[in-house]
Amino acid sequence: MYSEKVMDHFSNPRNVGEVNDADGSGTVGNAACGDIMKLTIKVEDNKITDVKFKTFGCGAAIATSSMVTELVKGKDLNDAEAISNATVAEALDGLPPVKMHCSNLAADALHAAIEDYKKKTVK
Amino acid sequence: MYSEKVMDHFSNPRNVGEVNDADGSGTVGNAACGDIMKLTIKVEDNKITDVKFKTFGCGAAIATSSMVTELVKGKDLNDAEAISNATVAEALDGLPPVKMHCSNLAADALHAAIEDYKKKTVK
Amino acid sequence: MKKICFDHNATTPVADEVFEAMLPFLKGEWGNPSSIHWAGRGPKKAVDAGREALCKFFNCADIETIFTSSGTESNNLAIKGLAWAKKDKGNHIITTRVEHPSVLNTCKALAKEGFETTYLDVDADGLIDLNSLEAAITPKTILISTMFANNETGVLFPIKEIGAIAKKRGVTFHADAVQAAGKTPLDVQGLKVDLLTISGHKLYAPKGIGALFVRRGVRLTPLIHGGHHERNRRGGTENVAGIVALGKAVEIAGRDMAAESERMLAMRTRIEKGMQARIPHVKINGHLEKRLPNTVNISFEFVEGESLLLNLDMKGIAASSGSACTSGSLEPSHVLTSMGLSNEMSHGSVRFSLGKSNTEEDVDYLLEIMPAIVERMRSMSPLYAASK
Amino acid sequence: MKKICFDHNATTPVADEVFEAMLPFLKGEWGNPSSIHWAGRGPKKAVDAGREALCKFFNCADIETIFTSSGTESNNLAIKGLAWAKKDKGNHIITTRVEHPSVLNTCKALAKEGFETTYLDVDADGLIDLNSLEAAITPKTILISTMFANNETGVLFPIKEIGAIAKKRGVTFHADAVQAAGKTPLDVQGLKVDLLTISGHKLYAPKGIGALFVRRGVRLTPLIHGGHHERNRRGGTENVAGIVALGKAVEIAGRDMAAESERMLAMRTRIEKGMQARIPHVKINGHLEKRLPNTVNISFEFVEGESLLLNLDMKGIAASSGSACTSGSLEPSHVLTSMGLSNEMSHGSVRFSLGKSNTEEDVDYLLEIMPAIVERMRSMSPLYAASK
Ligand SMILES: Cc1ncc(COP(=O)(O)O)c(C=O)c1O
Ligand SMILES: Cc1ncc(COP(=O)(O)O)c(C=O)c1O
Repeated sequence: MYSEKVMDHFSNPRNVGEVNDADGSGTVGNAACGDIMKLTIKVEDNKITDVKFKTFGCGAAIATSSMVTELVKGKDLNDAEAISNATVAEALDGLPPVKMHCSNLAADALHAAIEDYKKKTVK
Repeated sequence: MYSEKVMDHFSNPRNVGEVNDADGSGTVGNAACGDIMKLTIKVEDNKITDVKFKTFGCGAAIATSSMVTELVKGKDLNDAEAISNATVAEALDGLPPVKMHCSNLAADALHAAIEDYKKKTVK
Repeated sequence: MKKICFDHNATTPVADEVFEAMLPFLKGEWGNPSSIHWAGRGPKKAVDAGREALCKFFNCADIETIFTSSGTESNNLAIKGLAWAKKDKGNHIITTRVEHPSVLNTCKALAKEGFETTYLDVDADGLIDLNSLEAAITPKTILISTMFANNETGVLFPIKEIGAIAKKRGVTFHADAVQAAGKTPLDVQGLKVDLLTISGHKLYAPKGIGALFVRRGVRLTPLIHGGHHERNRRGGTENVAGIVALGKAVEIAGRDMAAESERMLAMRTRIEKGMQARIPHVKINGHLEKRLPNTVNISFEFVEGESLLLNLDMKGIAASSGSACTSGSLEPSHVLTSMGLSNEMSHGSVRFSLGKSNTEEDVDYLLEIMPAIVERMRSMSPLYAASK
Repeated sequence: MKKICFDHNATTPVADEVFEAMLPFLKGEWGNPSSIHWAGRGPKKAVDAGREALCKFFNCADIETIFTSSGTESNNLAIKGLAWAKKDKGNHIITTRVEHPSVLNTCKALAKEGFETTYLDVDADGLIDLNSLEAAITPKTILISTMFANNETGVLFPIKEIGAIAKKRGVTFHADAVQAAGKTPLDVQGLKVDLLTISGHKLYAPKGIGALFVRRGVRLTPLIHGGHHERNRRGGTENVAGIVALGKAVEIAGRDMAAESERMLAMRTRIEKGMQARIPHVKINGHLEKRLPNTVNISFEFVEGESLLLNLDMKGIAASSGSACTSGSLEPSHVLTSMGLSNEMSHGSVRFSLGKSNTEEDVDYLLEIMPAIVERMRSMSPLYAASK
């Protein structure tokens, strides 16, 4: 069902956990849909220097979480914000059609974390 | 589907044909139902001394025709008249349920032939 | 005794290649295609591959196929499914008098729900009149359902022309191609059919599997509700081995059809000419050209079909008959009587339907033994005597 | 890697004895049971023998059985067939919230035709309340349809008591025994059921065959119209090999059930106790006693089921889950949520369903690897962290 890349990220997820003293944090999803994802980021000079995730969810949810952390690490915020659900799915060599809703989660969590960071820095 | 006895009478039918100068003749059935049987009898001293059949019909129709000729040959008319469809079917070790209508034919033809004989002798 | 089957329209043996293809899905790969674990993956792939083979055979897209359990189920799904889905649009169905019971009895059942059916007559050749078809269409007509090829006579209906009329008049068109499949090309795009039925066991696949082509955009109310199988159009865990078998069978059919048809046609012609040459009072039933290459239907006057079949069977030959007596009913073949045959001629019909196993030697043997059989049965027939 | 299947409620392999029994009807005896010639005789006998075996299994008469293509079709035929046949008597059906989709979606489909359905709630153990059942019966009630055993939890409904209520109130009673068959006795006379569904592929027969018990006197409108097959109640050339296989499978089930059930129960108990001893925050779902001996359903708090299944699969273990993600829908198991489980606990459920191939070593292996899997997934879960 899943591509090799998905299974790789599922079996060996990158960047699991929470960054210490996170500059931004985003939690999306809910238990009814079976997927909850929390992304925490560290930002320096407008660049994401560290990022970690925790995810309750299916194989696709965990793999997309892992993939999104790889994609954004080291990126500046503008580039990170440009990452869409499609980018994540593509980077994983695609997801089964029934799993597309899970892939939405990862980019959403990222955007939520960036939003959170911006709100904090503004004030 | 058919008992061995039915197949025996079908493959080696007894008394096929028409008796010469028949004393009685009965034809029953019709092409719509797929069965037509003609029975001819020779009667002496109230006894059926000869009997022959011709049948257009399925395996059961031919076997019952053959069997009824065997059953009545040499019988006196009263005994012959007592032969029913059930007698014929039983003598053949039974017939498939869907074929019971065919077995009716043989006894009917016999009774028709006896009737015919009686009508002729009365006048 | 040699066994010869001239009854391939009744059913066919499972081809060796088909058997080999399905075997792993009875023995090793027994998982449920819906399972996400190891046991489900092989079966899932196999179902997908079977569907792909079917799509190639029909020349259609994967979402345009539904696997069913038989030709009968496919016909029911096509007709009831369409009727129920379109009942707000109309209640009129057009079919013909010579359809298979799975079509006729389905239309009869729908009559109880307020649907009306026009049964088109056929002529002496077993063909319908296209003008009558067109004239029968009313604003309430939602479906035309006709055979592709008749199971008893092999007569081929003009599917392309019926499809053109249906299309022009905006009526959905279902073709029952159970007997046509594998014997004549079935390109659903060229033919303009909207729904098309096939059955595995008439095609050298096993019994218990069938399929329906459903043109994109044609909505059917399911017959069998359940899980998400077949895109919610037919519930039930997939018959994986059956699907694999049907996939292989249609692949073989596509590959071998041209050569096989030619071979059949040669044998069919020899049977027909041979019977006519050797036996008086015989009649070939059905249009002489517009017919499947494998089907011969002959009436032997003055004798009844079942008794001929029993005689043939005793000599190792399997065939079938339009006689009532073989079906357990009291009425002879509705197909033959609709063509105007007398009851007697209908009862006296025998169908020889050829298949892969048949050889020219089989034909020789049939032609050798048939005259004596017919003569013997005629000698017992009161009708024969009367006609002399 | 060793492959272990703990997913026998999804499907079962074809038993060797069953395979051997059906093989001749795929290879040599390929005729149509309706044919009167040599090719039809073996298959006809085989169908009769398969039916006899089924009658013995059900403890019923031959005319009380219908072979179908699946459990799903049997459920559709039972429910729609009865509803259509009795629509002049009433339009009310009673079922439960935890039925298989083949029952729930059939009732939903009937709603479009004016039938109304009461869906009985279940309690935390997954059981219905018999008083509520009785209270739900109205003069319009024509059918009660409930599971015999639940496919997700194994919970056994009190069929005998439901049957007694149905009988007392003059309502027809259908039991979906797809999961119960072969695991618990099914005497239709003792149970007072009027209709009872089984499916071959849950019973070590192949996919594509099912059956329905129909008590004498219960009239059903056919789902699939066609020829005279199954006494005019289900058209289509018989799936001979499938019928033979199902006949053999129920024969074996009757023979082996007592011993197998005991073996299952021992393994089930070890799995449950083992999981509870080794892993914190687990919950066994379903009534602890009133349950099939082969089914364990466990929620692992804080983690999602599919991710557990994938981990198990990587270790060679097949299991299934009530998580939405395994079925492609967005909602978790309707069975578990109906029992009052939170969404999270439903998503975190895993079903281990035992079968003939399982051994105590399989259980050892499962208990050995499961704790680390759960712990690893919990370490990634935002819910687990939050709860600490
Ligand atoms: C309780 C129950 N009923 C019905 C079915 C449907 O059976 P089948 O897969 O044979 O259609 C299943 C299995 O999926 C089941 O578990
Ligand atoms: C023309 C035609 N349609 C439908 C069917 C039914 O097919 P099945 O036997 O697969 O139900 C048959 C065969 O009996 C047939 O000849």
